[in-house]
Amino acid sequence: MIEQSVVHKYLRKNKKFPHIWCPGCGHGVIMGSLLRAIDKMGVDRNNVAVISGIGCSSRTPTYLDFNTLHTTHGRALAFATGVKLARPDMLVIVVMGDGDAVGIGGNHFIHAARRNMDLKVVVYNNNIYGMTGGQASPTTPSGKKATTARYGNIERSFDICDLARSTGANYVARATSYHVKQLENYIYKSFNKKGFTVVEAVTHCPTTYGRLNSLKEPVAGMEFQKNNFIMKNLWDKLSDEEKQVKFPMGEFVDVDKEGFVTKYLNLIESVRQGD
Amino acid sequence: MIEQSVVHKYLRKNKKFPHIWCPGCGHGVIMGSLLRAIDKMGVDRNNVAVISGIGCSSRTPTYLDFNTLHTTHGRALAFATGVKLARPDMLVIVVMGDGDAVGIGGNHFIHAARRNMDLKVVVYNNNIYGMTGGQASPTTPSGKKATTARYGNIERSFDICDLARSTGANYVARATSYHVKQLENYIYKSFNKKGFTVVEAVTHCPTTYGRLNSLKEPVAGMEFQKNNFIMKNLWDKLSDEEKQVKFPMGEFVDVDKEGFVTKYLNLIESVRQGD
Amino acid sequence: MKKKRVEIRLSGSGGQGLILGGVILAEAAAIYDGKNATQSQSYGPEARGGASKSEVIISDEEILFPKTENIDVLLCLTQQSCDSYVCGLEKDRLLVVDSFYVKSLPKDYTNVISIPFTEIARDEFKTPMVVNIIAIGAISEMTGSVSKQAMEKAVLSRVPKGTEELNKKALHRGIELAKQYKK
Amino acid sequence: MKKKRVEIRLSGSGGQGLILGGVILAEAAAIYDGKNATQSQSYGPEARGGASKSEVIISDEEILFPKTENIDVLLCLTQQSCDSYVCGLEKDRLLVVDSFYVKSLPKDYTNVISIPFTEIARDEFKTPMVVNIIAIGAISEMTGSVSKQAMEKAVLSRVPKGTEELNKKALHRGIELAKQYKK
Amino acid sequence: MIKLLQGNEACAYAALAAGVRFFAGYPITPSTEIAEIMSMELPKRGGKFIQMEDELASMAAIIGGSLGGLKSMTATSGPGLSLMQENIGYASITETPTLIVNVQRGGPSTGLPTMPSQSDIMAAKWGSHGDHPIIVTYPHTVPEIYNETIRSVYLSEKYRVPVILLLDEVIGHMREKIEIPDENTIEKFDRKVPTVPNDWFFPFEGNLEGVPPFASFGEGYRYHVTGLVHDVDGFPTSKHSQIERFMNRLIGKIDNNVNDILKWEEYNMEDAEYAILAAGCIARTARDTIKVLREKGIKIGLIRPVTIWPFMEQPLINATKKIKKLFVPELNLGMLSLEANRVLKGKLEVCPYNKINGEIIYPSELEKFIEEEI
Amino acid sequence: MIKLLQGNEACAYAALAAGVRFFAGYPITPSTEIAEIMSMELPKRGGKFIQMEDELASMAAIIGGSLGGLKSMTATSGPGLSLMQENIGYASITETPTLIVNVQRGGPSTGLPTMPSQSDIMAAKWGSHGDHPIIVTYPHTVPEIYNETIRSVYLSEKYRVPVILLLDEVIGHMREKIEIPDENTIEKFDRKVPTVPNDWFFPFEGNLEGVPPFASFGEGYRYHVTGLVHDVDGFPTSKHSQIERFMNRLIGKIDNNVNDILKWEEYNMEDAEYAILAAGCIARTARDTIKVLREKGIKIGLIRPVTIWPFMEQPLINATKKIKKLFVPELNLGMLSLEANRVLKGKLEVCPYNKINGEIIYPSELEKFIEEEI
Amino acid sequence: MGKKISFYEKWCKGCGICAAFCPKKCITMDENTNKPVWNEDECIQCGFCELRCPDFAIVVKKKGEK
Amino acid sequence: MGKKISFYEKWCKGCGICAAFCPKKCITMDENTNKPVWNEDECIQCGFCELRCPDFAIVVKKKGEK
Ligand SMILES: Cc1ncc(C[n+]2csc(CCOP(=O)(O)OP(=O)(O)O)c2C)c(N)n1
Ligand SMILES: Cc1ncc(C[n+]2csc(CCOP(=O)(O)OP(=O)(O)O)c2C)c(N)n1
Ligand code: SF4
Ligand code: SF4
Ligand code: SF4
Ligand code: SF4
Repeated sequence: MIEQSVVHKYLRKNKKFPHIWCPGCGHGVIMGSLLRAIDKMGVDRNNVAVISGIGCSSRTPTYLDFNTLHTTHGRALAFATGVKLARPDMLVIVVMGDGDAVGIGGNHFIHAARRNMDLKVVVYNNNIYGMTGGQASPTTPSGKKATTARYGNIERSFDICDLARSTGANYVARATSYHVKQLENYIYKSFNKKGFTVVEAVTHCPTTYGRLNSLKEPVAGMEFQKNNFIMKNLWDKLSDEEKQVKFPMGEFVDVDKEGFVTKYLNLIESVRQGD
Repeated sequence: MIEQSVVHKYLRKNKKFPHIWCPGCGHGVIMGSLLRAIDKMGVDRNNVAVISGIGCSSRTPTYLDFNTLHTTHGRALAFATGVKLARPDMLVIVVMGDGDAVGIGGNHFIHAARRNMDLKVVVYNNNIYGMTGGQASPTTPSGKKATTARYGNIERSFDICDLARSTGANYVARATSYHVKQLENYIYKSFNKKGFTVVEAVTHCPTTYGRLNSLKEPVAGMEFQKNNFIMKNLWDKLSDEEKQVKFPMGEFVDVDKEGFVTKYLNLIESVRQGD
Repeated sequence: MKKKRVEIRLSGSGGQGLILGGVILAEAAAIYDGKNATQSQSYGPEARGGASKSEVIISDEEILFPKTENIDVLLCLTQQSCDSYVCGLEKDRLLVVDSFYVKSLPKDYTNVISIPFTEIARDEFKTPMVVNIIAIGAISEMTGSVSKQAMEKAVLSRVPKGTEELNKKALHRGIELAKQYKK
Repeated sequence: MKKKRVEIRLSGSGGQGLILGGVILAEAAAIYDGKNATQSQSYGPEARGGASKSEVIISDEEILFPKTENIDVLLCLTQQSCDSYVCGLEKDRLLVVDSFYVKSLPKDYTNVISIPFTEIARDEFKTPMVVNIIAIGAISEMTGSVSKQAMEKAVLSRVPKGTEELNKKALHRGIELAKQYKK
Repeated sequence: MIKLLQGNEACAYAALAAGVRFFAGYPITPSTEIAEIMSMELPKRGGKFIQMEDELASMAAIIGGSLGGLKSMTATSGPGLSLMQENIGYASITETPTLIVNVQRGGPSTGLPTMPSQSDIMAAKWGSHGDHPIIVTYPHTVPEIYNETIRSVYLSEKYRVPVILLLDEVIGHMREKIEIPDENTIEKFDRKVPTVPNDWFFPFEGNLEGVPPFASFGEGYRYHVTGLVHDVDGFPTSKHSQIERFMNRLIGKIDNNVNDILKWEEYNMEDAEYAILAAGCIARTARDTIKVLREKGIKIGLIRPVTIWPFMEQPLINATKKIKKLFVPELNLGMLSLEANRVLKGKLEVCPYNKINGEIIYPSELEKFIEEEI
Repeated sequence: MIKLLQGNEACAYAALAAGVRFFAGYPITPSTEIAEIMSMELPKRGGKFIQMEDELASMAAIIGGSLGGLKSMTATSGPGLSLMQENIGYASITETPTLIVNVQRGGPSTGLPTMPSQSDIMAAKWGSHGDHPIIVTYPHTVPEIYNETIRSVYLSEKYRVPVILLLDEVIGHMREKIEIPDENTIEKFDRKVPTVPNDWFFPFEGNLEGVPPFASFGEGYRYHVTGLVHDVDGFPTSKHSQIERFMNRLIGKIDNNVNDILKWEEYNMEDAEYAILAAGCIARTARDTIKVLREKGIKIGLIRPVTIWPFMEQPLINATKKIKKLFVPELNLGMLSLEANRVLKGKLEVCPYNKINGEIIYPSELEKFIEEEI
Repeated sequence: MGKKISFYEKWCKGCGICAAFCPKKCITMDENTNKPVWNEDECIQCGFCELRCPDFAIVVKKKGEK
Repeated sequence: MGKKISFYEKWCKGCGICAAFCPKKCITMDENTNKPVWNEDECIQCGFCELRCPDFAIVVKKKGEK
């Protein structure tokens, strides 16, 4: 008999597989980590919503047997804000690509963080616009190629974790599709917190970013992660030159400021008591 | 004979005065500082553009005898990006209200900073939406009142300078309409730099923020600034409680990373040389 | 002055409470006198700090066209508002001005009454806050479009707690003034 | 096969170079043979990694309707593409498949040619890269819609520098195959 | 209870009475009062208010709120409406009930923020890209704003469609007498919910009226919602037959139920030889004008759409059967008049009267225009 | 030079040939190739390309670039068009020449991103709130895309108006034979610049055609540009007479110059008894259909708008004088057919044929439809 | 106005800022007109009233200027 | 499949990630099918191939499970 993993429990298996992602695309790996983290939560799946924008990564909800919402490009957090306010008890997970989250969706990102809105964000960061075929995203590293940056990207890139931190998230962490156990662990930890949380899941897009930047083989993308992402405490000790070529991962923020939803529910209480 | 100040030189005096701002509104004070800084630059006024979004503060360009552009709410930086790329030699100044800059316009703000786009930003921060009559803005302090936050604002507020710093501006400073000489000085310094620069000009809106928060008299708003804004180095030494009620001002960032315009002009050079 | 539709324009500067004044007039007519009434006001940045206006239409019939078309009475509490808003008034209609603030009267108007609202508020009531109530008291009486009882109820339901007596007095002082200055 | 309008569909998997193949066919006809030609391809996420197609219309006249309506030849280099795209082909039209990848042939097709493109590329040319060129060589010959000279020019103008000879050979090998397998 | 309320106030209180429990918005003149009232009143009723970072987010948030089970609305004006268009289309294709109040001001762009205009009529219908279903209502008095707000919420929930309630600046900002009904007398209506278990549930399969029952998130129906064209199961499709079935139902929902959705009023049309077609504040001008013209012996009446989209095609044809000329006064360059021309197919002459100077049309000028044209 | 180019490629190269030197955009299927080419080619010509953070910013940036003196464009598709609407209105009211290429895909919302559709025709005209002038062009072959791109840039500069170039996914993504003219043979056109000194200059005072001369920023004319309704001096006004004068000129610019702006083609109309009205890729279907029908002895022709807004009112009336029936096949639920009905006022029957399943209309089905209807 | 101060009365909106923050307290607001009045003898021409006037209604002559 | 590994062949897209990062190098890609093949004897059931497979095509039995 063929075995099932915990992941398979949550897949809309009969309808939607194999999924549309390219061979070796890291998005599937992240989705797996996400599902294992949800499973660990032991919540009723009717009480889980998975919400996304538009992009390859944003196809995630399609495959999952929860309340799923595939919105418009960049706006997932705004939709999710409505869902969460209507259903304060629901675990509202928002998955977005890097372009979706901090490109077109950047304003919703910083405002959701500022409000400390109780949403659990997982950003699938492949440093490029995958779905549309490889244009530069706000996380494409300087100098790297994209179909709209054939001469090498002259823009600087956002550090998604730093943006989340500086605008007020309660929990911020980064892992990669290679570091799959850490990834699952961070996602799980974020689900256990209130307020706005962000896990940046670094991934690889062999088809666009890879093709343009000599990482065409799926394995090469994961090799890169394996060799260049190191834990924050170790990274901090690197020389400045080394810091240019290596990337830190780990947990960057872990605080417990009161989130918008809690504050609003308190407001209702106090208004209704007439004070 | 009635004397003229340097400021009067740049005003569209015959057409547009007195301006529409309320009695005692701090926006006029900031506009004065801005004009003195421009005057000090000694540039040809044909080579200066002043661009704004929508709001009371964004009426500034109307009054000034430069190339002036009053755009749509929140989008001033995007328009200015186009102007600057078309006219790389022009001094392109962008004035915005707090709502305009980091409310609806937040995404353009962080992306212009990320690109280090060569724009000189002055944010008139009155902690409220003045033009529409006093709704909460992303800089309205927690607990303060606004017409959409009658029970006290439950959201946290952005620190505009910190947002500019963390997203990559070359120069970031803050002063108030009371500290008018510092303000002029910071604006002037920002004009002398390349890349993205932000001066946050803290100001007061007696009509809306003031009316709702016991600072109805224009003088009261300026008194507040006088008593509560202190230089960064002194503020740093305060106790944590004191830091809650006092605000730092001064220069927060002063670096010289290469801006987008310089990089693009270099790109043109190198492409044309065929390498 | 007994007409089916009466149009009143109250004008002054931003802080003088004329919007509330208009609302009270309209509520008196609509809620307490059982007539129809509308109230509207000037909006927008241009109004900021400068002249402001509040318009009331009172009618026994349904009010359809929602703007003033033939103003019956114009009240001006400041010179600036008088200069800005007099243009809407036919030369033979009633113009009521504050004698303290409006010094230069518009030309050719044949039916002008100048009343020291501001001074009365200051001298008799010791507060400029009641100038709007005095003024609408006078206007209500002059137009005869709202009953005294209705005005009283409307004022009391709208003014801040603790100021009821003061405002009631101010209302009656206004009504009195109207009689006194009536031509 | 001599028709005014010839419609060719090339199908396979994403990496097999069939879009370029279609472009070369169309350019040969349009630029070097002075005919009219269009080329289009499947787009979109559904195509990702899976079956992909490239369509070429060649005609002596102006090509108006821009899509294929009556496909004359279908090339399938993979089983998946064969399963997906055969539906557009009438039963009596020409179906050309790769004998290595396409094992289960669709039913009722009367005009099927199975050619070992992949194996030839691998064995004779030592690279799977030329499979598309071999294939279009064969197709061009089978349809007779493009001249050999035009095909050669088109191939040479499109393939990467340094691979000209290799690809020219592959083209000719394809043309030869067509003759060999012609029914 | 008799009150004197602004149109904007009436709209907010009516929404609360209709059961709206979620408001997300961004301030803009001349609609802001609606948000301000909702921010005060919603928490008292356990509802939620949030001021979003912009109008795109506001529209997105109310779709989320609605999917979460709350009757949801936003309020804006021209520039905000333009910004909401993408997500209005999303509400259309995902069939998420939402109410968008648009208090019109002068356009284009920032235009004339404090002046009346009726120039968003076309944008309300056609603004979002692609064919999409939408209902637009347009009341003309403060009491009618109250009723139409309730009806708009109702239509939106019944047909699972975004409804745009168009208001005029003039009426939004005018205080007028209104008798507010007891909240208990207001008809309660709730979403039709599925009656089958999760496994049998096809979330986008229409009922007889073409409308699928609505399962809110969190109620045990774990289905998929997407802005891609989808099949009855909610999943994206690229099959032509499924696309066609879906689009036909989506649009058919409105087209096949026009009789239920349409609302209009006729005044003095019984014996009329001439007619005016007018909506919103201009219908008020028209009625005053008609009074005067009738006194002069001119037999003229008014046809006033209350549901403005879908357009009252058949009712207009019927009402104008004996009419010689149709006058269409509007605060725009001709929008209703385009529709009238299209629908009436030359059967009678359509005379537009367009005013775009920031002022409403006076009865006297309309009277003069009509007299000259007759 | 003869080439085989995709429609999107032809558009990009034509824009470069027309002198476009600034492109700001945001990727979206099926328009992205245009941005990709511009990012490669502009720096070679000293021009500037920037990928903005979204479509709102893209539209804003090209307005800025245009005011700065560069011919400027963007390219997008449905969802992006919706997001651009606010700033398209801004370009209209500030009279800033800009070219917006919209490669249509299936809507509403995310819809059918890779399938053809013609459902943005109405959104292109009415999408932005408020009355606003706009020109929309709609080519149907790759060579025509080349020419119409150049003409669109020209119209936009001449009339100081945003021009939307509508493309069909099918043609945007199809390679077709095109003879590219030598860049030197392409007519050069430059903005009309003011000829008076700064002090005398009224930046928004129209010339004979109603169009003001255009001073780019930095050329010594320090004037004010605003999205508020403004007077000839560029400053906001709330005077009704000034508002009216401004709006009339703004719209009149287009209305009074339709003859110059309109472009359409007639095929086989000389002896036609029946006609097809079709645009873009469907005009190609129609021509193939006409061939077949004519062979069968049916006298039928085609009327094809190239300028689609303003609509070809008079030309359509003229062309259909002897026509018995007008067939209007479209990849939407009826947009051109609404216009035809409005314009023709019942003078002849308009038969729409609408297809919305993500496929283009085949000649065979159109043939069948027409034969049944005749 | 006097030797030290030029005052554009028409532009002044009477906010009182000039008076409140004059380091020498030499400006008073006229009760009736609600406009500032200078005691020029006390004025040290520091310029702050000019810099802080939101309505550009004040010009302070530079010291030494006539 | 064998005792330790369940493999959903239809879902596998042949990316090779499982093979590349197996700590025991006990997975090889079949040249013809481009699908992984396990040397189950070497497999220590660490589960990484399951965790990293982007297509959910692998289930590694827990140690001790049968
Ligand atoms: C308003 C709008 N603009 C543009 C697009 C086109 N678009 C679809 S996905 C995408 C980018 C996806 O990139 P990212 O979010 O990084 O996700 P990935 O595909 O890389 O996983 C874009 C630009 C769109 N759908 N809507
Ligand atoms: C798209 C859009 N949304 C809303 C508005 C309405 N609006 C005009 S100004 C403004 C806020 C102004 O606040 P701020 O930017 O802080 O400037 P201030 O008026 O306080 O100087 C708003 C919401 C608008 N003009 N356009
Ligand atoms: S294009 Fe890139 S991100 Fe998208 S599915 Fe393929 S590999 Fe993944
Ligand atoms: S409302 Fe506030 S910000 Fe606006 S002009 Fe008045 S005081 Fe200044
Ligand atoms: S600061 Fe300026 S506006 Fe204010 S009172 Fe003084 S002079 Fe007048
Ligand atoms: S210049 Fe200085 S001292 Fe003189 S009045 Fe002004 S603030 Fe006072």
